[in-house]
Amino acid sequence: MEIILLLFVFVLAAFLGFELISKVPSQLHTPLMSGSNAISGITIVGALLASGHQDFGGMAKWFGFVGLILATINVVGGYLVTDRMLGMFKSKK
Amino acid sequence: MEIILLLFVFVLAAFLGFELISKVPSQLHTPLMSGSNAISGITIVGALLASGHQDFGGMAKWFGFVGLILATINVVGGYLVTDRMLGMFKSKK
Amino acid sequence: MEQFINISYIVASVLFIFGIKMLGSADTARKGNALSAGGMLLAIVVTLLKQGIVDFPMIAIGLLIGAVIGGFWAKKVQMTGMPELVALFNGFGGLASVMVGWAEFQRISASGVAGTAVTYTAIVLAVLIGGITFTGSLIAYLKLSGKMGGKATTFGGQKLLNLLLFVILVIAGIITSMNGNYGAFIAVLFVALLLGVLGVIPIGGGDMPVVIALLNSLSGLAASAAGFAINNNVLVVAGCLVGASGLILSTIMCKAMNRTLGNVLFGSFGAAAGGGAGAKVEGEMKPVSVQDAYYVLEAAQSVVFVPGYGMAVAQAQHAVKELGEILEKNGAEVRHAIHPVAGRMPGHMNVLLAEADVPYEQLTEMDDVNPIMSTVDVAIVIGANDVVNPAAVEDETSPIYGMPIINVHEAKTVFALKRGEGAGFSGLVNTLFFRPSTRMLYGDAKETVTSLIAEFKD
Amino acid sequence: MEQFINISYIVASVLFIFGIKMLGSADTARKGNALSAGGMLLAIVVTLLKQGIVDFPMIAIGLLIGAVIGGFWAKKVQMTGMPELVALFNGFGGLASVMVGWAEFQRISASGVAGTAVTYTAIVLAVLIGGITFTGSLIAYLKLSGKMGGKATTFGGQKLLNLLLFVILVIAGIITSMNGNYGAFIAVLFVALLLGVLGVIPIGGGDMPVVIALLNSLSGLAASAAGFAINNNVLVVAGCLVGASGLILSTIMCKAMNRTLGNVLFGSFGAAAGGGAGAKVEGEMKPVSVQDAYYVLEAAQSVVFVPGYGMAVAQAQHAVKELGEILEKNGAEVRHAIHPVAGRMPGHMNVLLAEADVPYEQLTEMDDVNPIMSTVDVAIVIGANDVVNPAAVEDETSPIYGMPIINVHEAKTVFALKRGEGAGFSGLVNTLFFRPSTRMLYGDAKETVTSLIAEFKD
Amino acid sequence: MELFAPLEKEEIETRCALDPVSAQKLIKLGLTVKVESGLGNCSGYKDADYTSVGAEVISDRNSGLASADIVCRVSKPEAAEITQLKEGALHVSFLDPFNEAALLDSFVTQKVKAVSLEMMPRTTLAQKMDALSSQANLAGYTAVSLAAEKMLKIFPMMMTPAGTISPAKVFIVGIGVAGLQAIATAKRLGARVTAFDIRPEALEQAESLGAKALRIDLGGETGGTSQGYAKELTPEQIEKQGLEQAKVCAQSDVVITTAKVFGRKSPVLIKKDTVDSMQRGSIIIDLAAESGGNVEGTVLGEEVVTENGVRIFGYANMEGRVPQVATQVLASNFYNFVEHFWDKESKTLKTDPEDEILKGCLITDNGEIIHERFKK
Amino acid sequence: MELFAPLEKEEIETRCALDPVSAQKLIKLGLTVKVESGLGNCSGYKDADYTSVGAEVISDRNSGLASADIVCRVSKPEAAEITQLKEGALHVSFLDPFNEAALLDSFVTQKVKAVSLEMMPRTTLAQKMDALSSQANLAGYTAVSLAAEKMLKIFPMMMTPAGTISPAKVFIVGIGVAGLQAIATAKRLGARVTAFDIRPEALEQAESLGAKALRIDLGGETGGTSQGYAKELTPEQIEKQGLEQAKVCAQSDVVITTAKVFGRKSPVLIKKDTVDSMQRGSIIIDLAAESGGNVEGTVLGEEVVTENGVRIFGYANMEGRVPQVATQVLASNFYNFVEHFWDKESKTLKTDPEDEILKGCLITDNGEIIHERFKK
Ligand SMILES: NC(=O)c1ccc[n+]([C@@H]2O[C@H](COP(=O)([O-])OP(=O)(O)OC[C@H]3O[C@@H](n4cnc5c(N)ncnc54)[C@H](OP(=O)(O)O)[C@@H]3O)[C@@H](O)[C@H]2O)c1
Ligand SMILES: NC(=O)c1ccc[n+]([C@@H]2O[C@H](COP(=O)([O-])OP(=O)(O)OC[C@H]3O[C@@H](n4cnc5c(N)ncnc54)[C@H](OP(=O)(O)O)[C@@H]3O)[C@@H](O)[C@H]2O)c1
Ligand SMILES: NC(=O)c1ccc[n+]([C@@H]2O[C@H](COP(=O)([O-])OP(=O)(O)OC[C@H]3O[C@@H](n4cnc5c(N)ncnc54)[C@H](O)[C@@H]3O)[C@@H](O)[C@H]2O)c1
Ligand SMILES: NC(=O)c1ccc[n+]([C@@H]2O[C@H](COP(=O)([O-])OP(=O)(O)OC[C@H]3O[C@@H](n4cnc5c(N)ncnc54)[C@H](O)[C@@H]3O)[C@@H](O)[C@H]2O)c1
Repeated sequence: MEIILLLFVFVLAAFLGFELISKVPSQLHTPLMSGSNAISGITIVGALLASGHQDFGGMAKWFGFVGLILATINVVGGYLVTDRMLGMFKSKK
Repeated sequence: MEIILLLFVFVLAAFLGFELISKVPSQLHTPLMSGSNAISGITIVGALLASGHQDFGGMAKWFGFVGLILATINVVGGYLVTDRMLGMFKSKK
Repeated sequence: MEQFINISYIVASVLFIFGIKMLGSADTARKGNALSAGGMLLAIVVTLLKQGIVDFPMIAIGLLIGAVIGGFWAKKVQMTGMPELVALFNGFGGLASVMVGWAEFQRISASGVAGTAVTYTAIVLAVLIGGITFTGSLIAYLKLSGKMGGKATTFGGQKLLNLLLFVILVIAGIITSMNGNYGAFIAVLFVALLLGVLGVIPIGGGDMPVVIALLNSLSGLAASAAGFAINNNVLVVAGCLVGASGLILSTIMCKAMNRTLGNVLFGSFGAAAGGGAGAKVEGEMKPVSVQDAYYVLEAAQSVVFVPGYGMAVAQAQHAVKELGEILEKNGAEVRHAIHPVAGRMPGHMNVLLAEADVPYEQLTEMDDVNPIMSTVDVAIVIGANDVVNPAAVEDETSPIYGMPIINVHEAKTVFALKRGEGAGFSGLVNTLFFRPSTRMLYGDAKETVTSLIAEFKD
Repeated sequence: MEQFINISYIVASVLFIFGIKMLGSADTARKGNALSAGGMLLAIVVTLLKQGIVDFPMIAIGLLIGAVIGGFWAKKVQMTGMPELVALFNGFGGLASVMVGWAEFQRISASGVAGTAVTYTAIVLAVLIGGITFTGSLIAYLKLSGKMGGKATTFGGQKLLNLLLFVILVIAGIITSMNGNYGAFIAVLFVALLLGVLGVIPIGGGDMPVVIALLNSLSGLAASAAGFAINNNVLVVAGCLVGASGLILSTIMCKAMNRTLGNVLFGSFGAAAGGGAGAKVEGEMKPVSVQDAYYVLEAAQSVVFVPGYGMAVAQAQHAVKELGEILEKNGAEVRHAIHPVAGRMPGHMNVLLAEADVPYEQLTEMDDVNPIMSTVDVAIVIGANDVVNPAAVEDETSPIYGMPIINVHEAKTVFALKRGEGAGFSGLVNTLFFRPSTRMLYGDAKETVTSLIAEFKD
Repeated sequence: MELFAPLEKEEIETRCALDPVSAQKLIKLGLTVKVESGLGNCSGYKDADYTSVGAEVISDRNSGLASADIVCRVSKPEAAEITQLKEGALHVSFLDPFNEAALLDSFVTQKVKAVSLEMMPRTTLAQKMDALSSQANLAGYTAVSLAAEKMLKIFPMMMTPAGTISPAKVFIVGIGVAGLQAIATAKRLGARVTAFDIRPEALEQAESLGAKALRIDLGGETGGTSQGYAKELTPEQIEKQGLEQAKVCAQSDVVITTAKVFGRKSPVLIKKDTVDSMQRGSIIIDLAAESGGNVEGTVLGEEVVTENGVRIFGYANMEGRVPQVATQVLASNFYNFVEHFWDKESKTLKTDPEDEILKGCLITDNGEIIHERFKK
Repeated sequence: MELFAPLEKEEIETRCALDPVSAQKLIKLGLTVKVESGLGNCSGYKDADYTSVGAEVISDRNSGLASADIVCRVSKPEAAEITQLKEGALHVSFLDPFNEAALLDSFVTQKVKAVSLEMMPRTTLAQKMDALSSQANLAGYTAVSLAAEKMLKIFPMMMTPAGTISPAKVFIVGIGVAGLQAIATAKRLGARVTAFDIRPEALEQAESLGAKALRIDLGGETGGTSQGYAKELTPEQIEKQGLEQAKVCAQSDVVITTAKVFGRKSPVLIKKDTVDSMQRGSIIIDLAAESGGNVEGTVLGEEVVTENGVRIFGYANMEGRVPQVATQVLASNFYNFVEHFWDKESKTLKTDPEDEILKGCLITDNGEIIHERFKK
């Protein structure tokens, strides 16, 4: 049942994702890409669990650790870069 | 956990519902209202369970039965009326 | 099997999503309705496959009765009677949710094991919202079908009564949620039914479509609550979709009437309170957003443009002509009413409108347009001021008293496009802008008209 | 606590939803990004509250290292280097998903209790998609930063290799899903990494932005898959949102380049296959939808309108003028190039464009516009035919050979607006319409231009 | 009440005071309308057109003048004819009151109420009776159509197989009613139009018709009076203005001047050296010719060709070149005037001397000059 | 090579064959350009303008004619002058070849290559040299500007305080190049325009300029020849057409006719009774006057006022009313012609008689008539 509900959530999120983006001005293509790239760093939550949870040990923990570093780079770097882009975009206007 | 996922589903559905309707031409206001009224007859699924499920007995079953009749009227009548409206709308154009 | 049923529920929900989306546009609406009906059928059929469903005869009888009644009414009803029938159907949907909630409540009570607070809360919500929907829809039905006076009905002490009921509701709701007390539950149901009646009675018949849309949204929410009560995802999703989209729809419908939702629902209370005092107040200049103006224009059947010097300053003539074309395509009758002294030279407006290629047939003289002005849905005043100043016909002390004007103040709605509080050539205050039927669209006329056009083009 | 965490996840997801929506419009983009960052922070913080999270030092170190590296790069990078940095970040995100999947796989293996097929499948998907994302993004990064040749690279047998890898992948994937075989798992990982390289190498540098958008969508899906693997709803939702919106975004970006996604991804294969044969083929008239034309125009820096008799017939001049204004506002340089014999009388176009109030400054003579034609992004031919017929300069046997024309065929993209296959006054076939850079917008010119305007106004 | 419209006597006058449509409307109001035979000859109407709507066509001018309660005419009367009027009668026409003191005295002597069309207040309410506006409007139009007909070139731009014909450059000086209509007409024909006026709001008005406004900083005080007429400029201001204008003139194919200053001789805005700097074949239309001209070298009623081939047209009565419409709108002004003061019950004119409009335009009454500006 | 443009001798001719701009372009091409003194007088150019671009201004017409390899002029030459031309020289002008057989013979005798501008093929390629088009275009414009100037009313609609002035109704018969430009100009000025032609595609073209097309079902075969000229109609067709047109005429303020049938006398489209049914003061401009006129009662070169007050203008050389642009585009046609056949290397004209354009317009060569239609 839980997996079904997750699937439900997945389907609804997919529709929502499609509906959210309709017409993006071309100057925003790159920032939007970059901004949603940062969101895709949500896998950091998984990495947190894997690296810090008691259930995980040995190799698994280290995989999680590597994952955590990578995901953090993605998240932190991603948001900052996007913000910089958008900042320039604004001042250009 | 299950209730949380249901809540999640609820929230996503709410967003989706908001996003789906943006600008409806005024001639379609009534059909749209009527059409989504028919969908709200989905409670028929609940009524089906209540009136036909072994868990339900006594009074509950009868409540379910009444609910079933009402919901069926809503669903069947709702879809048909909407279709009739839309039919006229088209031929008028 | 359970997996299969649930996946089918997902499919059904997807069909509902497409259905609603497609219902929103004229080309696809009918197909959208069919899709959503398909989703419903799917949901019903797979539910029957559920483990534990045993009493098929009962189900068959219920379905049959419902289908016959619903089908018969749907076929029989006249075009004009459709809205009230929808109200009735909607009421039944609400009552069905009440019944589902009640049945679940009964089941739990009968099982002897107390339910969780969450389940009880969900049941309370289902019964509450469903109950309001039921009686509210019934009243709407009665008002629309003329079986009950269409006028807004108010009575003294109504506010107090509402407050009282609200208190009872909260207390009974909390008690039910805590321990499933039957008495409290019945109290909730009772109050809900009463609230539905009291909520809709004060609303006038003209506003019923909005009320039905709102009640429809509520019946969706009731179904969603029932879904929480019996832990059924398709109920939650479909109900919530209807709830959200119905809310948006009622907002849109309000805008098309140049009203707010709050104004529709509680307007008559205000009226009752402020009534009696008939003194002519100055009022204020009420701005309106381009989007709200769009909703009004979109629903208008006849539109009159009244251009003035401001249109020339803004060089808005091409945009005006285009907006006129769009309105015509949208089914409205469009006129351009030219006042003889509009602009700064004789024939100023003619030059501009000819440049924009507005057909001579659409140019209407003041004397021809004034008699029909009260039948006009929207008059759009584009940078005109003196030539639509009602002081010329109403205020004997005005320096322009006696000059014939274009009587836009008689139109149902007036949109006045100006940049700010600027006066016209003669420097007079124009009371038109302060009237209740007038809304200001501030900004350069060309930009305003262009954004209106943008609104029309999605 | 678990409840609280999960509700926070819902809140975080809502923030992501708002964030993505707001990123799509210029006014709100920056705030949207901040919102979504807030959501991310929330998700991270509440995760730390989870029962069972014990190794805080490890987490702290990981977060610190990541934050320092990410922050440093983000601050340091030049404006021009941003796209490649995004590619790199995206690759890391993909690899992180691989790691999460791998860790979960390890955990299950170590726990001794075999996982369910669903979990294994989710892990396989996370590793597969994450792996492709990682190496694919890396290649994109290398290409963009010039550390690797930007050109599309193909080699013989590539197709065969891809096929082989695909077969291995399916087999290994199925084995892993069935029983969690470690070897098969590693095979999946390995193939995924290889596929990422092979998939991106054949794509030219100019198409990289689209590829990154697509890889970004994939990394979202990888996160979503990881969410299924570890049963975490925020991963599922956020990942899926990114997956879906990224897909739409890459489609939009393709349209802005007048390409399809398939053409971008697999174009070079076709080129490799069909290469060599340099024969000049006649081609065909390729229609384009108004929407796709919009995406190209929206991104254009310089636009030339070439009106002809068809514009006059359609009376499209007002619409053309308006489209010109919109394009100018959008940042493009707009010209109207008038051929001396366009229309049916001397000065035909002048009358119409003057009526529509196109400023004289924008009217360009043929001799002035031809030299810059090759720098023009889009030439919009509005019901002109003979005056843009390249036969006049290329085909000595043509009856109009020797007549100077407006050389629109040199522009990067040509949109030709016509009702159908009709010839011009001279009745000649026009090869312009068959050229690869030309797209036909069929229909009455006024209607076509009006719909283009509508596209611009959302 | 009896209203009489006599034949216009001035040779150049092609307009007349009444067209059949307005005559009919006056009759509906309750007036008796008499017109002198041949009234509409120059503006396209025959006597029969008047009789068919119920007006009386009479040949005896004197009896008409003597019996009328209201006399409407275009140009000012001869002094001799005033003496023929009934005491207490109303006489409406252009009067040129600043220059015709003697005429005013005749009205006083005869105890006739004299209304000067020139003095109609320029308020929104009075606009329907404002003959200066209605005529200036047509003058602006005819100025352009005359220029188009006389020019060696054409107005619109044409990109043709035989080369590009560039649009005519037109310069309008003075953006009153006539100037605005000239702008509009020249723009319609496709010219590039530049316009100048000393009143800043007039520049905005020119722009509202698509012209380019020439903005010259004249320094000091400029602008219109409360009545909407232009103030007179200082010599320095005129100097500076001339300089800037000369630049524009030199490039223009057509220059149209419309600047009158009310009650005075019109200012000379275009000096001889400016005219000499203009191109061969270019055209100047001086709409202020009747009040002295805005251009040095203008000769009233004539076309002057300068040495370097510039042609200056100082034609009088430009609106009279389209006499049919000029008469139509003028007659409409007369009708609106009568209608405004008409008392339905008594079927007479209610001429309250406190009325804002009458205060502006009624010069004599009851045997004295009652208008503030002409009181002695 | 030497090119000579002699003075136009016909009194009415205000245009000339060369303006300074085209003269300069010809010189750049490598020709020696001579013009007769006073050439540009009527079209706004002085001799000095020509010399300043490098052309030679000569007073001796005879020597100019005798030494020129190319002679360009507007109107057809006198027979006497042809004998002065060099053998093998090229003579380009309007020739009226259908009516001037004697002239053609003179060219044959003198062994001069005569190009008739009238016979320029109406193909897309030849359009830049098509003088009929470039001139008809201006004739259409001047027809409207003449009408505007002569009319008692105005063209545009004006809703004014003094009543609404309705827009002029204009009817254009014959929608060739001149008709189209007349439509465009009248529309610009704000008139309501109706237009008629026997060729259906011309009706679409009229609509493309915003006119209302009068669609009359004439029955039988109508339409244009392959060259774009109109076919002659049967008497019945003309009858029917007249009937429908009469209805429109009766309501029109201005009627402009442009229907010529190539090489023949123009058809009479507006009969006397139609003219009589028109309103007093309305105006007819007959652009076909030179070839006989489309209107019964047209007198070439004159204004005729009918009994009921309709004014028919049969002026010749209408394009000559805007001589400066007319000369500009005509000279450009000459230049384009020379440039098209110019051989840069040899600096001579390459006149391949198989060329499609020459086949159309070259009448005589090598001492014989080579044009199909004029061969004996
Ligand atoms: N027709 C004639 O021959 C003639 C000649 C001279 C005078 N007049 C007089 O002019 C007046 C004409 O009346 P009317 O109603 O046409 O004009 P008006 O009374 O002068 O009013 C014009 C209005 O347009 C607004 N406006 C100005 N620029 C604008 C822009 N860019 N966008 C939007 N609104 C703009 C101004 O308000 P904001 O400043 O708030 O925007 C103003 O209220 C009459 O009083 C008439 O007597 C007429
Ligand atoms: N300028 C002059 O003085 C003059 C005079 C006479 C002749 N000509 C000749 O006319 C030609 C002018 O060239 P041009 O390029 O302007 O025009 P063109 O070559 O005649 O082509 C016009 C094109 O417009 C299209 N069209 C017609 N109606 C349309 C509508 N409502 N919407 C969209 N498209 C429409 C037609 O194709 P579909 O039918 O497929 O829509 C046709 O291909 C030259 O050959 C020139 O020689 C010129
Ligand atoms: N209230 C009304 O309804 C109404 C009616 C008619 C006119 N008006 C207004 O009255 C004003 C005058 O109109 P008019 O046409 O009778 O004016 P006018 O004939 O007196 O003068 C013509 C124009 O010449 C300008 N001028 C004067 N001296 C000048 C100089 N030295 N250089 C340049 N320009 C100079 C004036 O400013 C005026 O605009 C206008 O603003 C008009 O809008 C108002
Ligand atoms: N190929 C080119 O580039 C080119 C150049 C110039 C003209 N043309 C075409 O040549 C055609 C003729 O042009 P033109 O102006 O020289 O024509 P024209 O002067 O010979 O005739 C004028 C018009 O009168 C019409 N007409 C003739 N008899 C009529 C009748 N009885 N009733 C009504 N109308 C009648 C003709 O159809 C024509 O449209 C046009 O279609 C024009 O577009 C083509």
